[in-house]
Amino acid sequence: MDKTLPDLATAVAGVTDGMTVMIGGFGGSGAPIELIHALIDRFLATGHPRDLTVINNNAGNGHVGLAALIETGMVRKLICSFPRSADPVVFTERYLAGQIELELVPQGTLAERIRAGGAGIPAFYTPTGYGTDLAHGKKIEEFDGRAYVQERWLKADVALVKAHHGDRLGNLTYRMAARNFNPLMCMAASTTIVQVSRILPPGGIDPESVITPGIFVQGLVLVENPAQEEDLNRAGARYPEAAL
Amino acid sequence: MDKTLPDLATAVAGVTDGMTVMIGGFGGSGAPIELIHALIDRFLATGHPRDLTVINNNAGNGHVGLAALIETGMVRKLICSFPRSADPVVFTERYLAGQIELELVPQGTLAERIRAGGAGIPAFYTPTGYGTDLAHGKKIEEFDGRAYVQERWLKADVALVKAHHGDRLGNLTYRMAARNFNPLMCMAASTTIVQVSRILPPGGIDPESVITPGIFVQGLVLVENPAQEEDLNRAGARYPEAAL
Amino acid sequence: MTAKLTPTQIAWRAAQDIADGAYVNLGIGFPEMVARFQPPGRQAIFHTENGILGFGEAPAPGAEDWDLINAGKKAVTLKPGTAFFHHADSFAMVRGGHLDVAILGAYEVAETGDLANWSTGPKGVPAVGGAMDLVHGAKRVAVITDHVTKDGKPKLLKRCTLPLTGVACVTRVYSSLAVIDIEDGHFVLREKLPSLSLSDLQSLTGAELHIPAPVQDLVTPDL
Amino acid sequence: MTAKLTPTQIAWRAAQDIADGAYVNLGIGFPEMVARFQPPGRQAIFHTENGILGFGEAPAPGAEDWDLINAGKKAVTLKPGTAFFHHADSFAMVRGGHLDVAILGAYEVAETGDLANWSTGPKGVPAVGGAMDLVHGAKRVAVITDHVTKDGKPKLLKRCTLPLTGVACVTRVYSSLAVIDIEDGHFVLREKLPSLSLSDLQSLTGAELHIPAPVQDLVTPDL
Repeated sequence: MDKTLPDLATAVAGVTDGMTVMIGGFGGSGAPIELIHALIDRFLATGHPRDLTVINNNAGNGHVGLAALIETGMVRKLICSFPRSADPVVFTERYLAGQIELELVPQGTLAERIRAGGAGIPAFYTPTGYGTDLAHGKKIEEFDGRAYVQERWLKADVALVKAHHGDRLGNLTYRMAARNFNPLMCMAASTTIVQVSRILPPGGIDPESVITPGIFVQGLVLVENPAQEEDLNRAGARYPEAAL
Repeated sequence: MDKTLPDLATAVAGVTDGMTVMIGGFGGSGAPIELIHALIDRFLATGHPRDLTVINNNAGNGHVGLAALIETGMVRKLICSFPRSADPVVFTERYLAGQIELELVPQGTLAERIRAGGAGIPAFYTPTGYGTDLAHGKKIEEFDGRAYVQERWLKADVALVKAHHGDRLGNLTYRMAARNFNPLMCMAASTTIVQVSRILPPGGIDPESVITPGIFVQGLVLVENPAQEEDLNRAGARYPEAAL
Repeated sequence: MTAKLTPTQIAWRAAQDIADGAYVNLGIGFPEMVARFQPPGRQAIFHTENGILGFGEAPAPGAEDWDLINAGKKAVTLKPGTAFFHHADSFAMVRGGHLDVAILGAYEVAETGDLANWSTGPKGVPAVGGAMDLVHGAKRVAVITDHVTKDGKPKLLKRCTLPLTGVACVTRVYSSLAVIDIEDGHFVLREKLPSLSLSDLQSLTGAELHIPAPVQDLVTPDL
Repeated sequence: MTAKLTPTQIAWRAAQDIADGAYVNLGIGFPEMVARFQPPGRQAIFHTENGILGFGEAPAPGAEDWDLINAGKKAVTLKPGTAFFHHADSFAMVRGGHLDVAILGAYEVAETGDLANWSTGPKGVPAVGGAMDLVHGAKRVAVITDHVTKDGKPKLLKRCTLPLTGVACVTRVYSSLAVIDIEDGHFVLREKLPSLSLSDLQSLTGAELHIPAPVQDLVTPDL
């Protein structure tokens, strides 16, 4: 078995109109910039995929990565916890103009809903959000005298994930806090596509150090020197560059 | 900060009558034999703790470890998924004589209930057990046309855990499949006591390789060459030896 | 007495349906035998509830490491690409639908797909393990079993009489006499031993066998 | 204009109540400053929602690693004993009651312990982050805040007027004028600036201050 894919274009070829796409990362750390840009390339060449629902903690920063994906108009709805950043102008303008839908979810609830999707737990109860606007319309149940909010799982058609090393069976490691939502999203999508900076033979990762076991991964693509969103934004980058 | 405890007797000193105690391990792998035996020593010397509710996947094997704990009569109730083993005579006799209570829980539900206890999730829904005797009396709810069983979190007063290496802040690694329930139980107990075969200074464990972060651990005790239940049972061991 | 497949032959037959690269959980005991018969050129990846993916065969006697065991508490070995994880992650794999197939033993299977394989009734000590999770998690749940009980009574029934493991979960039965799919609440016969007549097979089966297509011969090596 | 503590001085005061070995989450922005003022001999362990426990101070400019950031997306550093984990484990620490204290900013705090700190109303883009989880998870939830708004209006109220972050969750407020506990639905004054009269403090506070014990002087270094 070898889950390696030949290139980024192949890696994102399965994303089609109307899909729900989880995109890993917390701000720029762990964001699969190259996979996102490959998706933009396809849209610019073919007009697809569009009408995407994107799940990410944030709403992008500057004009690269997730912000660029939103800027192209490919995203119909965003599910996130914190759509602010140093430079959130792309999302903010579209949101205030009513051009993009937002589902705001507390960060821990977002993480747990994604894990629940991956773990076959259709719903769970959390104290988070009880008595606030974000629990509006949600089922409330009391346990041991305390009120909790019922939350549903989140699943996706595709997850685009950034890991550090991967073996050909799809076992993954991450780099420091770039781990964040990535291992959860691997579990919660029908198809998980991962960019890694190194592809190893099976046995190349210590079995004790595997963070995402290969069962959660469908495809791996090599991006040896991934760009970091913060560096791109500090350099004033835009994607695609032609838009400059 | 240094969470190291001086000896096994000190490590189990906080377990008192009527407590709920999670004990890690799956069969013999990951079972904290020395901590269990220290608890037995205290009971034999003082008559306490007794009336314990023990949570473990199994019900012990032979006459050491969990089986020995049951054999002393310290355990009032067992919550487990699989109270059978090569030599389950200790539990079986007491159970059939009505001397110990059993709550049988499907293994994945047991794991998830413990994780829920650690993660502040008071209840969740699972497809597991729906339509079976083990869902009897439990709340059923339908999501997306499928029926699920509501399950409650499990928490404990104390968790007795076996890890491999620990640093003085309580960060832990495990050894192969001895991981099993141990990291979950660390999360779900008010006080988590861990036996490790090596205690390292902070920084002695790669931050990427920490399986249980120290926040979940209250005390560490060194057991350099831990006994393995299978080896003890093959040798026909009993605890305490005086019972021979 | 009717000719029938040995347990080893049933395991062999079940193994033929496992695709290359499939993620597979084998129930403890008899189903573990399926791992021995992977067809040449195919390699399944085996999952065990206690937190290993991609483990290898049993070690030589005396070479066991009792921290490296399967759900049946038998020693296994490492293979390149093995991964360890805790029990909640392990059952996320199970419950979350990530396993391609689970192959389990059975006391009884109903034409509804209901399975009874954990309790023979109120006497004795009940034990369930991971079976109830597996039957609602894996994409495909198959059973391997003798076609009848030791007393010669059918194990394939209209409705189970023993406590259920799961409702409407089994999709294929590999028995000592036949391969039978469960579709829309019916047993659908796919293969039978060539020496066995349809009416004899029906008489050993506790619910109607549907035969919408030609029945193939169930042929296995001598094992 | 009334004398008041600077934000740095408020952060210093809040830091004095953090025990040695405490697990602490500091809200993004102003609360992050609390980490600078750990009393000598005490060492707290800081948690950040994005999956780090036990991180160190900010790196020198130019030495940032953007995979090693805190919840405010500012670069941090490793310390001996740091651990990484994913977001679900991170919020298990939060929601599961494993943090000793969370120190957050506030738009408004009510005498009921209700907190509003995520939304100033329907205009603009709403953003919540981890605040709603933190207020229901940490064993102790404290707020650091100016005592009044920029317009001089009380931020400590009978009831919050802005969208809530959490209900009955705050137990102590470190303000620019006072240290106030929330007990049984009341503001209980513990410390105030020595230069400030009780009646002046009450006039700047939107709900009654209870004073069951001697009020200590709120004294900080010049920071």
